[in-house]
Amino acid sequence: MSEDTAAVPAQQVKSAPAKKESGISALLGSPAGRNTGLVVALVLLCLGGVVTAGDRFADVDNVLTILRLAAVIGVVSVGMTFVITGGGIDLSVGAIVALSSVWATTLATQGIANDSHWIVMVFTALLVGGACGLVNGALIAYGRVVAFIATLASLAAARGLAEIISNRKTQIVNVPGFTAFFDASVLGVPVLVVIFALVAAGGWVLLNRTTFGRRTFAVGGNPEAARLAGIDVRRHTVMLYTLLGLCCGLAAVMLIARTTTGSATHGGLYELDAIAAVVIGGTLLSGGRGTIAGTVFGVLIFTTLSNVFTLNNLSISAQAVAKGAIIVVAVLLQQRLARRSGA
Amino acid sequence: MSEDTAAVPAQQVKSAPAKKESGISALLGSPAGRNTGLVVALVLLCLGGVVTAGDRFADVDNVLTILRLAAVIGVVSVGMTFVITGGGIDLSVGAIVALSSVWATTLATQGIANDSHWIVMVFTALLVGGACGLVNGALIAYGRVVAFIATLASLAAARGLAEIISNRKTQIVNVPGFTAFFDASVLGVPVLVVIFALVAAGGWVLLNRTTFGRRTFAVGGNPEAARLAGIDVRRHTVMLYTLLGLCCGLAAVMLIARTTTGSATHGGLYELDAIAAVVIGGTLLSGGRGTIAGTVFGVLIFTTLSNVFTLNNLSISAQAVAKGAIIVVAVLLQQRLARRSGA
Amino acid sequence: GNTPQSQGGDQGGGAKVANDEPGDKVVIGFSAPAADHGWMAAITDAAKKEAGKYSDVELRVVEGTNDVNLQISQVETFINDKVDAIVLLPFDGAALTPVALKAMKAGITVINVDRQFDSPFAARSTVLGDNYGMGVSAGTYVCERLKDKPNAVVAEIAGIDSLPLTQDRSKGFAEALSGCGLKVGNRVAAEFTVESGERAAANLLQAAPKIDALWNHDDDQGVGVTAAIKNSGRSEFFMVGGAGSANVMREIKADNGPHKATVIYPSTQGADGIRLARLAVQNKSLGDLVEVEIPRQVQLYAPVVTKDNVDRYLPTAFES
Amino acid sequence: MTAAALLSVRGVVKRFPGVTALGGVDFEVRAGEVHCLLGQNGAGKSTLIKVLSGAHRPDEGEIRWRGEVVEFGNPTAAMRSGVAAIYQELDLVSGLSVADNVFLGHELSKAGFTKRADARRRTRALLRRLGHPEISPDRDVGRLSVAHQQIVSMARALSLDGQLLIMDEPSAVLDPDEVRVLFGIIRELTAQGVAVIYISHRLAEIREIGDRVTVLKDGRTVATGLDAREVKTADLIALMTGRVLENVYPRRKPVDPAAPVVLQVRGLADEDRFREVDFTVHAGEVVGLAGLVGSGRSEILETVYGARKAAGGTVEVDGRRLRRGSVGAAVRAGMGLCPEERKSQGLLLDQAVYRNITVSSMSSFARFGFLDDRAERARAATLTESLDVRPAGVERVVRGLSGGNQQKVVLARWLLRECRVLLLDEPTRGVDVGARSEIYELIRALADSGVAVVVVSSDVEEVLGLADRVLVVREGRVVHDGPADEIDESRVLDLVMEGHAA
Ligand SMILES: Nc1ncnc2c1ncn2[C@@H]1O[C@H](COP(=O)(O)OP(=O)(O)OP(=O)(O)O)[C@@H](O)[C@H]1O
Ligand SMILES: Nc1ncnc2c1ncn2[C@@H]1O[C@H](COP(=O)(O)OP(=O)(O)OP(=O)(O)O)[C@@H](O)[C@H]1O
Ligand SMILES: O[C@@H]1[C@H](O)[C@H](O)CO[C@H]1O
Ligand SMILES: [Mg+2]
Ligand SMILES: [Mg+2]
Repeated sequence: MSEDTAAVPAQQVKSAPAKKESGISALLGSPAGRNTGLVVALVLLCLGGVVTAGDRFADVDNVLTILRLAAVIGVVSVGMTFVITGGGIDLSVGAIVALSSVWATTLATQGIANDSHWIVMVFTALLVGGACGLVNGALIAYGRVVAFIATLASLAAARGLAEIISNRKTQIVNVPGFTAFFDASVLGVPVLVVIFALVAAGGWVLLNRTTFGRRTFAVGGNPEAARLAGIDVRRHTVMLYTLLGLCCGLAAVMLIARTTTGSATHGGLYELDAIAAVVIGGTLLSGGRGTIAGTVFGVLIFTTLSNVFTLNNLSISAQAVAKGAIIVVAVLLQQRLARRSGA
Repeated sequence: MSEDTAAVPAQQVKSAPAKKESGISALLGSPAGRNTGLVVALVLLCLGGVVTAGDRFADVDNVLTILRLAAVIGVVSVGMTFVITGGGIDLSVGAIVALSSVWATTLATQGIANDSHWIVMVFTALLVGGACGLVNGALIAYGRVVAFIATLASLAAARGLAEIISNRKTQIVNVPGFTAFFDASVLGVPVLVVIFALVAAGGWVLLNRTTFGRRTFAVGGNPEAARLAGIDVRRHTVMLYTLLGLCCGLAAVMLIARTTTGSATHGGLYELDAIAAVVIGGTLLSGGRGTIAGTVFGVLIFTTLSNVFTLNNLSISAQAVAKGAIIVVAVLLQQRLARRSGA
Repeated sequence: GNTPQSQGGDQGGGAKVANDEPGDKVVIGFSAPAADHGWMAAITDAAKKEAGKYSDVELRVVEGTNDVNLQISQVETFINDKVDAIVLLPFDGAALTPVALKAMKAGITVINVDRQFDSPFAARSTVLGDNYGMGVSAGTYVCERLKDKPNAVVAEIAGIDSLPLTQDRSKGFAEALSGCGLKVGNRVAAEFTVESGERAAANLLQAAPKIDALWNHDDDQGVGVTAAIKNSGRSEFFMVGGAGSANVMREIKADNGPHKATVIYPSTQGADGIRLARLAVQNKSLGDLVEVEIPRQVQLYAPVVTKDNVDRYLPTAFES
Repeated sequence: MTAAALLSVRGVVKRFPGVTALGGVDFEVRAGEVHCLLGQNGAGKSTLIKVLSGAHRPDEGEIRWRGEVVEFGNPTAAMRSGVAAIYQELDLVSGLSVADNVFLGHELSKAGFTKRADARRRTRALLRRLGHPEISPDRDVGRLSVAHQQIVSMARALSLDGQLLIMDEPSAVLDPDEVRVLFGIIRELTAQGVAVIYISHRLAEIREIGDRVTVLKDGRTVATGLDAREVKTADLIALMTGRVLENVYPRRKPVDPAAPVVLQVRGLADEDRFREVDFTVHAGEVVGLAGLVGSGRSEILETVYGARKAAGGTVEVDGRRLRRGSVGAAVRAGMGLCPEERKSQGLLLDQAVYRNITVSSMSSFARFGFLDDRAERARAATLTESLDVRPAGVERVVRGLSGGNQQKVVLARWLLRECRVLLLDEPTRGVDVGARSEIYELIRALADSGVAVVVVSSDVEEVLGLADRVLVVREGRVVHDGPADEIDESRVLDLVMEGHAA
């Protein structure tokens, strides 16, 4: 959609055939290279952090703080990468996170969890998230409701439902096993960060190494051609939204762990954050082209930015202005470098 | 983008041969008919209002209230229709409204306005809005930054700037002429509503009766074909965003009049509201297809919805759930009826 | 509390003498929700102003946010940074509790402002507005004025409805009203912003053709509410504000608008938090108290401001 | 260079990243002549056209227009000078009406307002001139058939009143009748002194309408100024391909009458385009569907394939009835379709060649859903090599391939899948002579291996040359079904046109 306008020249570039790669251009064309611009932007940002905040930035604890912050929205963004690559969009992710978090922390759920195992909460969140995704997917694929509108409707409905279930109260978690598990670290790396890493790695494999991923590209790139090639486009679309719903459920679990609460206000504006991370990462909003690595970089750029701002005591409004400028610079950088690499 | 997924079957429909139109289907195919579903949805909504709230709903004052509330977001949505039809998207509209409202109500501007004429405030708002749009357009068309990201950056920057200028205070308007003008009515119709009507009518003419409008469809529908036809796609893109910026400036003026204030918090989430109205109205998010009448219906559906909810004293959470459901129903209705009319 | 606008400078507690003497340097981290409405902006501004008065205070203010995850990471950053104190106005008190506990465990003095944590161990001290009390004050005032009208229509324009504090306010209001046999006939919610106030009020005025009293939770959104009332030409009712902005107080004083009263919800809580943080870190006591430690909790009072007492409150009111 | 040269091109070079599309092109066009451009798929014809019409900037070389060196920086500049082009990939805007498309970029307007009545009137006149008064100027272009879209493109080019009209494979989607009308117009124009550059892979057309011929090979001029009527076909083919081609159509083997029926279609009907369609295809048989554009052949194929919902009738493969309206079921039963519009229906344009080829057989490269990328590429490479897809390289993005090579990629998809039934809709549209005969060989070889093949083509000669049995479709009904060697071209044309002849 949007970028089509700008893409007139970009399309030309895009359509360039891959040349025989040599030396630097081969490097730039590699998976890591395709994201050169993003890597450079992230490195510059980190340099900025080191220069302005020195050790306070380059500290292990600080890096873990950034990663923990990135983890929740990161999991949502990985799921969003699939949906967008498959030619869709989902505005309801934040609301699904909220609803899942609320449902997984009702007194009833917590009671069952305490009587049996905390994993019940996890399953509840995944179930709720997955179900929401399924509804979205079905509305879009079989109901033929435009994705933007269908998920906008879900956004309203899911948040409303979350408020009704929680009675607009923050629900506090009292399931010791749950908190203990998610607060732990594996070899010094917090469990939340480990989960994010696993989701990102799993997402990468799924998108780039499986038939499911390949179909996702096909469905997003040219749904009619995909259909005529024998792909069940509608079923696949439903699967994509369900996958994203599951990611939202998982993100809800992570957010519950981080805040020890479930709340109808959780996940506010996650839709914008996730879409922004995905798009800045290089996934095409029009579908057919997506990169998990880019998304991870996108998430890291945004979270590192917040962190650097936090360390620097900038005026709050100035931060907003700076944020705008930095986003544009990052994209321009990515474009110039990606173009050079012939991507 | 998004709807491509859903469009798989729709495309089928699209490519099906148009049958010889006869009787009812000819009627349904007419400009008014193309929006039958929306009209039906709106009528049903109004019926709902009358049944549940009786005279309080069907009251002239109430209708004018709905229209007045629709006016501000309506003007933004008309502008947004152009940008989306032209294949773009703009997330910064709310922030531009805020910035324009703040700039037009600084002590300095108000001082000049009081010394000369209140129209100064109007020009200031239009200038600021237009300039923001120009920057967006230039970033997208010449900087080749994906529209979603470019305008997301503008969103952050413009709101930050608005906060800096206003020092995050609500700026109250003390320019008697200004308030008097915009508070007035023309033959019982509030000036704000008149402005909205003029903008909608002007927008319709511009989109459907001028070369600018034709080119907007072309640029959004097939930028490469537009380029081959000799259209300067980039310049046109810049004009589209500037036009939307001007609409935002005008909306800011209207909002200043409605609230008697300028504020950095004005226009919150207008981007979602405007895009939703445009898309529910039948404009394709992927560009190339747009309808001003549909947008107007979209805006009216959303504002009538809140009005009916409020008249019924519904809880906010229940409103949200109901809203989600009603949106889906409206879209399904529109689709079934539009499909029948062979659209 | 004081505001940036007030001339008073040093008010409250008579702490000026010993406590204001510069002591050991105190680094304070400050985090609050997004300043998406005037009151919240005033909170941060007041905190900054207050910190500026002390040469021994270094204040670090971070981006206001409504994302609890981001706010948690801001606090984590403060902990990594080993600040001396954190003044925290959490977006959601319960959600920020674990990280506040972590900060306390790390030996950092946490001062909780406005929205309360759900563990007493998560903060050294808490500065609270009285949301429930606000509703009670507003309701009581309405009862007083309408006690002869058993069928009076009372309307309410709430703030962001998903926030627990809004629930508390509405609860207090409803309970106070029931004391005199009244109830809320029409209730809508806005979002603390001028624009949302105008929108909510415009619809509300259509929903209720006749109103006797209207309570609006927040004076920022009140600017919009007033605009809508003016536009509708309605004047059959009186209005009670909330939070206590300077412009509403001026209106009360001039008696030229719908506002006849407002209920204060001090926007100086952040500033008070800064002071308490400094004192706690420097091991000083709260001036006018005999107690040598600063108290666990300071709950601010939610008085009703009317024409009769407005002069007392106007100097400390925030400009919305 | 003669003085009469309207356009002359010297040493034009155009490079794309990794490909030199034009490596030095020289030729000149005189006023009033029809200058034909010939060359294999990927030779650079379309690229040259885009350079001449200002859509691409050349990297090197000189273009003279009426003797003066010019640089057409953009399409508008070229149009202003009097160059009008019909591009190979129809560049129309669907969603806009026919009239809007005709005048896009040079709208009839007054103070910015479109003069819609004038545009409609003039469009109608242009369409009438092109022999298609039935196309309404108000129709959405996106809903027209490809053929009608081609007509609209021509109307658009004519509306520019150029001195040079460039046509990139205009006849590919037209039927013989329409080609005749087109030639009439070309003659009319040249009589007025307008020059035409005409591109086609059909040599017969070149002879009929062309004055002089320029042959491109690998982006270079290999011959120019040849007399279109004198030059020998064999020579042209040799110039283009660098080899000698004996027989375009492969020899038929008689179909074994005992061969099992693979595809059986009974009483197939849809809502309004066709009804009562019955036919059978035996193993090893090639059935050709002839008919006019719009007669319903594509719809029949798509319905057989399950891509459109049938209103009635049955489709059986190897005696098993297929679920209606399910492409998945058809593919699983061993059917494959090469759709008519390869760009919008056939290809994932922004993806690699190999992924386009393996998309319908992914499971054979997958284990527990995990793909063996290397095996995919290897298989795809073998196929593209045997089909001579150029430029080689299975990692290449399909969008950058020339039209003919894109067609081969779609074919390769179904070759890989080893179908029982192959449905081909205009399989050689836009494919050069050399490649076309390769594709014919392939189709024949597939049939010989027991596949049932159905071919739709607007080229009657092709249907007769390739098919064992010919079905003639008229207005949604099969009006003839018989062996190919018992019918000739004029009889087919008669059947096709019946009731149509104006
Ligand atoms: N936009 C582009 N980007 C990269 N390569 C291109 C582009 N356009 C064309 N090419 C390449 O240039 C060469 C010439 O292509 P062109 O389309 O001009 O061939 P053609 O002679 O028109 O072939 P056909 O008969 O199949 O239409 C091909 O190798 C093609 O891959
Ligand atoms: N009278 C007509 N003449 C031409 N085209 C028509 C007519 N009526 C409808 N069409 C359009 O032509 C399209 C092509 O029709 P169809 O595919 O059935 O014909 P075909 O015989 O396959 O011709 P083609 O060779 O163009 O594919 C249809 O999708 C339809 O929209
Ligand atoms: O954010 C809220 C509102 O601004 C209210 O007016 C005062 O209390 C704060 O917590
Ligand atoms: Mg070509
Ligand atoms: Mg066809």
